[in-house]
Parts: sequence; C-alpha cells; structure tokens
Amino acid sequence: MKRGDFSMLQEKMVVVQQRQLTADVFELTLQGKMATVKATAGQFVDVKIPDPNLLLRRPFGITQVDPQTKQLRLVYRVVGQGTAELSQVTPGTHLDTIGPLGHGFPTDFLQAGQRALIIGGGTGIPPLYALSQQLVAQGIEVTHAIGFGKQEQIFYEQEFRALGDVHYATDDGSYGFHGHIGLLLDAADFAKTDFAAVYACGPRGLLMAVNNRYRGHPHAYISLESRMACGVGECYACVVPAQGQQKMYKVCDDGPVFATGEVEV
Amino acid sequence: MKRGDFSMLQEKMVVVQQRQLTADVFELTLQGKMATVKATAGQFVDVKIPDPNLLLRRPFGITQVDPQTKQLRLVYRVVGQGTAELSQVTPGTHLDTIGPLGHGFPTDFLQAGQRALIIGGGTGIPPLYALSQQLVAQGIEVTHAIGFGKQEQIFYEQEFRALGDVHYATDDGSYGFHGHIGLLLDAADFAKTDFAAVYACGPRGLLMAVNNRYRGHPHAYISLESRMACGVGECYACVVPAQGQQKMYKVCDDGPVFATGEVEV
Amino acid sequence: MNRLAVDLPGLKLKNPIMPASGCFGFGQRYAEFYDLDQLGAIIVKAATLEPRTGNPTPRVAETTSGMLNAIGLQNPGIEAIMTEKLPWLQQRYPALPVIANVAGSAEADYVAVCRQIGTAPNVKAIELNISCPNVAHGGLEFGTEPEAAYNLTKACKAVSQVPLYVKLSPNVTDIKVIARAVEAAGADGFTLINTLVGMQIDLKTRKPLLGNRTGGLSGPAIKSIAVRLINQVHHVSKLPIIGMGGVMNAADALELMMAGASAIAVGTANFSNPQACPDIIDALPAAMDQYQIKDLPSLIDEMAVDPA
Amino acid sequence: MNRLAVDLPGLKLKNPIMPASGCFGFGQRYAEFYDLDQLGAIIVKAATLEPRTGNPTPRVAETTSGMLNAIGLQNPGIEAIMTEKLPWLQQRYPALPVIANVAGSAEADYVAVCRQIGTAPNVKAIELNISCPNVAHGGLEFGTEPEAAYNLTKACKAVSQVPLYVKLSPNVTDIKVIARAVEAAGADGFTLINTLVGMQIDLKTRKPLLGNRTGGLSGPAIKSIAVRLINQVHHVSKLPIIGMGGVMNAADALELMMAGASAIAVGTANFSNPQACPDIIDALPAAMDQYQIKDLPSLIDEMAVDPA
Ligand SMILES: Cc1cc2nc3c(=O)[nH]c(=O)nc-3n(C[C@H](O)[C@H](O)[C@H](O)COP(=O)(O)OP(=O)(O)OC[C@H]3O[C@@H](n4cnc5c(N)ncnc54)[C@H](O)[C@@H]3O)c2cc1C
Ligand SMILES: Cc1cc2nc3c(=O)[nH]c(=O)nc-3n(C[C@H](O)[C@H](O)[C@H](O)COP(=O)(O)OP(=O)(O)OC[C@H]3O[C@@H](n4cnc5c(N)ncnc54)[C@H](O)[C@@H]3O)c2cc1C
Ligand SMILES: Cc1cc2nc3c(=O)[nH]c(=O)nc-3n(C[C@H](O)[C@H](O)[C@H](O)COP(=O)(O)O)c2cc1C
Ligand SMILES: Cc1cc2nc3c(=O)[nH]c(=O)nc-3n(C[C@H](O)[C@H](O)[C@H](O)COP(=O)(O)O)c2cc1C
Ligand code: FES
Ligand code: FES
Repeated sequence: MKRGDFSMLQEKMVVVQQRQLTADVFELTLQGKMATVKATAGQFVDVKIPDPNLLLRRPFGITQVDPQTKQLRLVYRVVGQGTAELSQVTPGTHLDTIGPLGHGFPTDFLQAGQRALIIGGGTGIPPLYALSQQLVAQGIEVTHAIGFGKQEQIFYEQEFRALGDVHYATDDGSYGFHGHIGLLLDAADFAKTDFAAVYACGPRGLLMAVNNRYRGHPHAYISLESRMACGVGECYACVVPAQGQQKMYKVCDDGPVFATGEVEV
Repeated sequence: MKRGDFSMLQEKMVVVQQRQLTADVFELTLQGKMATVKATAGQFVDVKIPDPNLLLRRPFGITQVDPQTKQLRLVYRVVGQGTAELSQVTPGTHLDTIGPLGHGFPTDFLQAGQRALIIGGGTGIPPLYALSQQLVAQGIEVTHAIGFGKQEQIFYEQEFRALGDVHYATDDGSYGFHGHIGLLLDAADFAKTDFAAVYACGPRGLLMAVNNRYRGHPHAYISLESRMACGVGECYACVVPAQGQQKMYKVCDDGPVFATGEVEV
Repeated sequence: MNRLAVDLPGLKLKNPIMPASGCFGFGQRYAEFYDLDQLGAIIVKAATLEPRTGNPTPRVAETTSGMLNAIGLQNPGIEAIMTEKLPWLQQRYPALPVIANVAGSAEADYVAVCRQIGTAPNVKAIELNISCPNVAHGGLEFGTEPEAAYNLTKACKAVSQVPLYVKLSPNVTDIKVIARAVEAAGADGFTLINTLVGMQIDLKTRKPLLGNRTGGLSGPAIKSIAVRLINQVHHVSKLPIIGMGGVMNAADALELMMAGASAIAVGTANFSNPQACPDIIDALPAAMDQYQIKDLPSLIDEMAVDPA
Repeated sequence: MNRLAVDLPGLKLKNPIMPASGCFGFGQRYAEFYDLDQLGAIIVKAATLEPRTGNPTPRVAETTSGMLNAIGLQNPGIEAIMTEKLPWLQQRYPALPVIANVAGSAEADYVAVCRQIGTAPNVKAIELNISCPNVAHGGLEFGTEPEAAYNLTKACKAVSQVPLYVKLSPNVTDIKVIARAVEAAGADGFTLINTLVGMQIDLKTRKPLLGNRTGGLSGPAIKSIAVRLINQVHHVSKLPIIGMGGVMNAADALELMMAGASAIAVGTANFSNPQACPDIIDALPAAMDQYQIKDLPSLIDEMAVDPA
C-alpha cells in the first residue's frame, strides 16, 4: 500500500488540554505531526467529532502552533451539537483531524517596521491570533480592533495585548467602545492610519463592513466561513460567488481568506 | 406531571462492575432501584446501549439480584455492535434500563425436597443461574445439565457447582460429556430421574430437543429469544406461533418462558 | 392559556404529541410507565376486519439511526378491538382522544372497519392506512395510485362517523398527486409519513434478515424525508397534517411543525425510550422559548401563511 | 489470483471500490492524501455541456447519520473537463479507469456530452445521471418517467464510445419499470442509488436551511433503501449494477454486493474519512474471510443464481 508521504495529513491527534475560556468558548490543545508541518495563519483543520451520527467534519481556524511541543491549538464556540460534544472531549482522546487546509493570510509582501490592522469579532478571532503572532515575528507593528457582544464574552485579551495595541468594541458598551466594530473604525483615530495590510475575520456583518471599507486597499483580506462537506476542494459545497463574475470560489480551497472585493460576502 | 409510581421501571442504573469471564462473555453489575423490585428468575431487562446510532434496546436475562446492595447482574456474550459497545462501558456509567420484563420460570408449584432439572447452553445460562438460586432457596434439589462448545467457553462453573449437581457436555469433548446436550440427556443416568420440574434456556437446537423430550411433562419450561422492538408487549415484533393454533405469543410479554408444547420453537 | 393546545378536525388536543400507530399498541403496557393522560392523543395499532397473525419473524432489524419493521399488521381484529382494547382505554382514560388506524386488503374491509370503529365513544378520528409497505395486499397499493386512493378515501369517508385522516406513503414519485386525490375524495386531514421500504441482508446467510424480506424504515434516518414530504403536501393542500417520521425530541417536533404539520406522532422513539412522548411534551415549552414561539396555534398560522 | 478483481462492461477492476460521483471531484485533492491507483476506478463529478455555477448556498446540511446536498451540478463544463480534468488523471494515473458522470437539462445536452467524453482515453464507461434531485430541469425528470428514461438512454447509447451505465433514482414508486425501460434502451449496466429528496428546516429562521430548499439525502441513513432497490433491480435485470448508498466499511460493501451489486461506489464516507476508499479496500479480504467468501466473482455468481 502506498500511503504515507502525501502533502495532506489525516491524523489521530491527541487531546492534551481542554480549557474553558468563557461561558461557551473553549480552547483545545492537540498534539501530533500536524503541528510540525508548515502552516500559514488563516489555514484551518477539519475535525471529526467522535460521534458516529455526525458524518461531517467541523472546520476550525488554527489559533496557535508550536512545532517544538508538537502542539496545535484551536479556540471554538459551542453553537450546536458538534461543538457541544467537542467540549466534552477529555485529554487523552484521539481526534481524527485533517489539515492544514485552505489558504491563509498573505503576509510575505510586508516589510519589518510596517503596520498592519487586524479586525476581528467573536469566534473570528482564533485564526487572527495566529496571524498576529506571525506578523509580530516578522517585525510588523500590529493594531487590533476586536468586537464582542459584551465584556464577559471576551477571551484572549492578555494574549492580544502582548502583541500590540488592542481596541475593543462591545455591542452593549460593557467594555471599550460602545457599538459594533464598523462604528469603532468610523470613530477611532487609529483607523485613519495608513496600514500596509488589513486582515479581518468574524461575523458576516463585520466582513461586509471591512469588504466595503477596504475595497480599494491593495492588501486587505477577509476570512470567510461556509458550510462544508469535503473541506478539501472536491465537492463544491462551500462556494462563494466571485464579485462581479459568473464564477464560484471554494471557501475551503481557494479561501478561506480572500482579498476585499474578490467575493460577494 | 404524574410520573413515578408505575409498575414498570425505567431507570438510569449505575455500572458498578464490568468483568470479563471468557474470551467473549462479560458480567455486568448494575446498581439501582430495579434490583429491589420483585423479579422472577427468567425475567429480563432491556438496556439502551449508549450509542445514538443504536435505537433499539438490548434484552438480557437477569442473572442475579441483591436487593440489599441494590445490585443486579447480567452476563452477556459479545455477538454484534451493541454488545461490543456494552463491553466497553466502564464503572460509573449510567445505563438506561427498563424492566423487569416478561414472565419468568414458574416455581410456585414446587415443594421443598422435590427435584428439578435445569438444562442450559451458552448464553442461555445467565437466567438459569438466577433460577437455580431461587430453587435452592425454596429447598429444591437442583441438577444442572450444561452444554458449551468447548471448555474455555465455560463460565460460572463454581457458581453452579455451589448450588447442586452439574453435568457438563462440550461439543468437542474438551470437558465433561462429548457431544451436545441432547445426547448427554439420552446417555446419562440422571436424566432418567423423575424431575418435578424441568427448565431450559439456550440455543434453538437445545430448546427444540427439550421441547420434544419433555412435551408431555406437566412442568417443563423453555425460555426463548426473539428480535424485539418495544420489549414490553406493544409492537408485535417478537412473536412466536402457538403450537397447533392460529395464534401468536409475544416472547417479551407472554414469554420469554413458555411451557413445552406451547409454542413452535 | 395552554401554549401547547392544538385544534384539529375531531381532535381537541391539549398538546400536539401522540404515539404513532403500531409503536404503542393500544397503550396498555406504556400505561405501566406513565399516565397516558399526559398525551395529546393516542394513535392505536392498525385494525383490520379479521384478526391477523402478521408476517414471519424476524420482524425487526436495526439500521444506522433507524430500524426496519415488517410486522404485517398483526392485530386482534375489529371485534376484539371494539370489545376489549378500546373499552380499556375508554375506562381508564375517558378524556384521551383515540385515533383509530384502519387497514385492510380490499375496499370492503376498510369500509367495514371504518363504519364500526368510529362508533366507539373515545375514537375521535380515523387514520386510514393506505401506506403499509409490509403486506402483500392492500396497504401500499392504495397509497401509490391516485385513483385507488381517491376511491378508497371516498368510500371510507361516506361511512365514517368521525373525521378521516389519510396516512400517506413516502414510497411514491410524487406525493402531491396522491394528496390532491385524497383531498378531493373528502378527507379531513393527512398523516405522514409512513415508513420507506428498506432491506437488510444477513452477511452470514447472504439472505434478507427479515422474514418478509423487506421492511419499513423509520426513525431519525428518515426525518429529513418526512420534513420534505410534509412540506410538499402542505404546499398543495390546506388540510391539516399530523406529521411523523424520526421525531426524537422537542426540536424535531417543532421542525416538522415548521414544515407544515399541526400535530406530531412519535413512533420509533418509544422503543429507545418508553417515556419519549411525555419527555417531548415536557421539553416543548423550553424549546418554544428558545425559538421565540409564543404558542403552537400561532406557529401553525404563521407557517400556513408563508409555508417554509 | 486477485480475490478482489471484478470485470464489468468496459471496466476491468482490480477491486470493486470506487468513489461516487460528486463526492470526490476529479480526485486531485484526494491524491494529496493517498495514491489513487489503489482505487478500483473513479467516478468523477457530473459533466454538463456548459460550465455550471450550481445552486445558492448553503449547499449541505447534516442529518442524523446522513447529509443533505444541493450542489446543483456545479462543474467546469465538458470543455474544461476534456482539456484539464481528465488529462490530469490520465497523466498521473494512466491505469485508473474513469467513469464519467454525465448530466444535462435536455436530451441534446446529454447526447453532446456523451459523444465527446467517451473519447478521452481514460474514460472507460459513462454513468448517465438521470437522477439528480437538485436541478430544476433535467435530472430527475428523466429518471422518474420510463418513457423519458428509455428515450434518453437510447439516444446516449447511440453516441457513446464506451459502455453506458444509467444511474437510477430512489425517488420513484416503482424502480423496476424504470430499470426495464433503461435496459430495453440498450444500457450496459446500472448504478444506484442516487440520493433521496429531503429537507431540513432552520428552527431559528423557520425556513429551509439549504439555498435550494431541498437536497439529496445520502449516507448510512439510506443504506437499507439502497439494499432494497439494488435487490429489486437485480431481480428484474441481468445487467451489472454498481451499487452505492451509505457504504462506510467493508461489511456494507459486501451487503450491497449480496443484494446484487457487482461493484461499489462510496460517496458520503469520503467526507467523514478522506481515506475511506483505501480503508475499505484494505479491510475487504478480512471481511471476506469472516463471511467465507473466496473471491468476489464467486460471490457475484452465487448471488446471480439465487438473488437474495
Ligand atoms: C474555515 C472555517 C474556520 C472556522 N474557524 C472557527 C474557529 O476557529 N472557531 C469557531 O468557534 N468556529 C469556527 N468556525 C465555525 C465552526 O466550523 C462551526 O461553528 C461549527 O462547524 C459548528 O458545528 P456544530 O456541530 O456545533 O453546529 P451545528 O449547527 O449543529 O452544525 C451543523 C452543520 O453545519 C455546519 N456549520 C454550522 N455553523 C457553521 C459555520 N459557522 N461555518 C461552517 N460550518 C458551519 C457544521 O460544520 C455542521 O456540518 C469556522 C468555520 C470555517 C468554515
Ligand atoms: C429475553 C432475552 C434474553 C436474553 N438474555 C441474554 C443473556 O442473558 N445473555 C446474552 O448474552 N444474551 C441474551 N440475549 C440475547 C441478546 O439480546 C443479544 O445477543 C443482543 O441483543 C445482541 O445485540 P448486538 O447489538 O450485539 O447484536 P446485533 O446482531 O448487532 O444486533 C442487531 C439487532 O438484533 C438483535 N438481536 C441480535 N441477536 C439477538 C438475539 N439472540 N435475541 C434477540 N435479539 C437479538 C439486537 O437486539 C439488535 O436489535 C437475550 C435475548 C432475549 C430476547
Ligand atoms: C414497529 C412498527 C409498527 C408500525 N405499525 C404501523 C401500523 O400498524 N399502521 C401504520 O399506519 N403505521 C405503522 N407504523 C408506522 C409508524 O406509525 C410511523 O408512520 C413511522 O414509523 C414513522 O415514524 P417514526 O420514524 O417516528 O417511527 C409502524 C412503525 C413501526 C416502527
Ligand atoms: C455532495 C454530493 C454531491 C453529489 N454529486 C453527484 C453528481 O454530481 N452526480 C451524481 O450522479 N451523483 C452525485 N451525488 C450522489 C452520489 O454519487 C451517491 O449516489 C449518493 O451520495 C449515495 O451514496 P453515499 O450514501 O455513499 O453518499 C452526490 C452526492 C453528494 C453527497
Ligand atoms: S467543502 Fe468541498 S469544495 Fe469546499
Ligand atoms: S418486542 Fe414489542 S411486542 Fe415484543
């Protein structure tokens, strides 16, 4: 049987830690070979929930990788049956995982010393943490604008603050700017800065706002979500229409990261 | 909501012990209220396997009950997916169980000092152990004729020997009489005794042999198996034709114990 | 006000949940688990003119998230049902509406049973089973041919003292033509879906496992098919629908109602959990809160205006 | 001797396992998981005359032990398939038999695609998709009407350079009449089953979750229906059947073969486990030992003599 040296990995990763961050957000640390292969921030993994009733895998952005300890971290919100069951998984369990999948955030064009803006909301934040780490390692000065519903939903605050400026907006005003993230960008001085790159991930409203606001920007990127079946680019489940073209992009394979103006959000 | 005081119990029983008896036979000890209600040997419980894919419950004869410790014991063989998964269940797990179900072996007619013959094979033996205990407690002298494929499949030998005479038959002759149980009964002296009651449970061939041999006996009983859905007598899945009548009996509710000559085995 | 109350032809239900035909018998054993008066109604096992002994065993097989059954309409016959089964329910649960499931091999049988069964004081509606996949004659034949369905419904309607619901089969190319035929014949409502025809092979013998070779597939495996068919019938008819197919919990029940059902029958779930019906009834208010449903009549009205 | 080898019209298979159409694209990404030369064959994604962008999203939903899809035959069109997709496979896996799935809105489209696609050197057979439930025109219409199925098959057979397998729909009252029509029109074999039409409702919006409202149900939930339909077709025709529907493991593959299939396509399982096909191929010999199956041809012969 020829198996083995293929570029996509399918691996039973070991759960080494499951940590609850907020009422419904969990951080899951997995260990395995997948943490040692080169991945770009914005790429994702597709996890088989250990329940035979649930046939489809669940995609999650990679939050952090440490090739040394072979650890890969995901942060996810419990929204339905799959994530609810995932949150019950205990250390030692093996989780069948494929990845790293898709195309992440382009950062190669950036020079050390340049500035980048990261805009995130809710569970769009996990892959942005990987991105911010990557940018800081490249010598980029990163500003973060992060939106949540309310203060108690915020997670990874210390982690982001350790990497650069962080501006919070909450819908109910319980922390930081009062209002959604689009309004924060309108109101805040920092958003007038000329960023060499802009990156966003979060709910659809946020992505639409960023897609419009930074349409002309040469290096503005948004990361999308879409319901998937294969997760690898072969079933056409996850498509998104190309902006102004009779054409479909696959979120799992052409994305999940797209340039602003590239797709119909 | 009126729930509560109903005669059939549905209960999440706690697994207190799971013990492997042979290569594929396990003994499962459950704890709960069900162990304290009056049950007759030959009655069974219907267990929900904790796998959402498996909708139907699995019926198992009650092997032993101890109202003091509230423990109820099952002995089962791994034959398919449900029993394979059951064998993985660990102490502390809750198993949704209904019971006690069906009608067990009649013993009321027996007087202390009378003799009874118990004939069992393979996984027909578990309910017979409960029966033998009950008979011995009634002061009955019990003789056991027990068949297995080969010696290493035998379980509960000490348990049965503690209750009375035990005659083994193995198909390959590796222990006791060489041949199946019908041949043992033909050959052995003890089978010529005039037993006040005969009880059998085991594979179909054994039940057919007993059904024929003791057809005229006033107190000979066999316990049947049948594929079930409801387990309680309301779906007509588990039926068996009445002998010589245009009529069906329900194994779950009219049985699983029938008098010889009563049903078409 | 009772948020769960639902009114259908012949049926004033305090909640929309009832056991499905054949999965609850006449309720006697389930009454040993809980008080049947908790139920919205009870659909009892099929009644035929003569007693039936049903199909050869095995009659059930388990499939992934489903099951096959080929009971073959075993039942004690209309006489025993009128003199024993229905009176038992009437005596203990006089307020519990009974829906009588009626089956047969020929039109005359169906008509004879319909004529009698509606005279039982607790039978508030008839469910005409034209969709049993497990009998050689009758059943499915009537449910797959619009003309046969029309004629049978009309004949039964003429003799039934109570509203007539017709139980539709999913084993058809176009359920809409059957539904329209049944409505034109004067039915008061629909119940759907009956089971889908399936087969399991025993790998050891290489033969079908069920004594009847094929059986009817039920359970969560078929829920999405039930949702689709209920929705299709809801689009072509204003008659009320009692929906069923794979309902295991309150969310499933609401999903079928959003597809177009006004009440819900629960079949296979009873086997997994004998208290499935009261559990679903208990869980409905919280599930309704979660999805901002004030009460079921308003949900039904909303879906009637703008079918999903 | 290779116990797994199976011979079908146009297809010399070293094993009976192949990915099902639409669940594996043209294999490019799966080739990054394993060597596609392990496969018996590959059934590629539907080809239509013109490129298609498919249905609105969401296109997939999960059901209990199944899934719904309403991709809507998105594909790059016959030209790109002939110049890019098939050559990619030809170049890397010259020995891998390809079965080309052909779809269209009208007879002329189907015919045009059949005429061309069989000229690709690696296309060893065509699978005529007359059973796609997810497009407004073509697809299911041809698969539910015996006359339409006959005419389309006949027209396509006349222009196809390779054997023609017709993919049957489970969404019919009687699959036997469709199978007979297709056989009479000259088909070389059948593939079945395609998906069953289902629907899921999003309880939050009270609307169908899929952009197309309905979708095709696949996965273990439908296996027993596949077994029944394969067996029914096997009873009325001697043509070979490529069976599919809910196959997740080697035992499932053997069950479909005992029902009457000569080879097996694996669809939804690829999404749970991208290496589902090689895993099943690896597991087949042990499963055959367990059930005393010497080799697959003898199993197929045995089932042909005495259909389950
Ligand atoms: C590329 C990508 C990266 C993602 N990264 C993260 C992350 O880092 N953290 C996080 O919390 N969530 C992330 N998501 C969303 C996450 O995949 C869903 O929340 C999750 O699949 C829900 O599963 P469930 O069973 O709990 O929900 P259910 O609603 O029960 O799931 C039913 C089906 O819908 C699919 N589904 C439901 N919501 C979504 C969604 N938003 N996107 C895609 N499929 C969905 C499920 O995968 C499943 O197939 C990401 C999604 C994508 C596409
Ligand atoms: C009244 C009664 C008492 C029983 N007592 C015992 C006991 O004490 N110890 C023991 O080991 N076994 C006993 N059995 C048999 C036991 O129920 C089956 O071995 C078990 O259900 C197999 O489940 P499975 O999932 O492993 O097998 P599978 O073959 O995967 O099961 C598939 C389906 O078939 C049913 N089934 C399979 N075999 C049988 C069978 N022999 N009888 C009834 N249903 C079956 C299963 O319940 C399930 O619904 C008893 C059966 C009955 C009816
Ligand atoms: C064991 C069994 C017996 C059934 N008997 C009948 C019957 O007698 N009459 C009838 O109309 N439907 C019968 N049905 C069909 C159910 O009433 C119901 O339509 C079907 O099972 C789908 O619902 P479910 O998925 O909730 O089980 C039976 C179903 C099962 C599983
Ligand atoms: C996402 C998806 C896309 C499909 N696309 C096609 C297709 O293009 N052509 C076709 O004939 N069948 C298509 N099918 C049907 C499958 O080929 C197969 O017949 C069906 O899924 C049953 O097999 P399974 O249960 O193994 O998935 C598709 C199925 C799925 C799940
Ligand atoms: S999920 Fe299959 S192509 Fe994207
Ligand atoms: S299993 Fe339902 S009547 Fe016996």
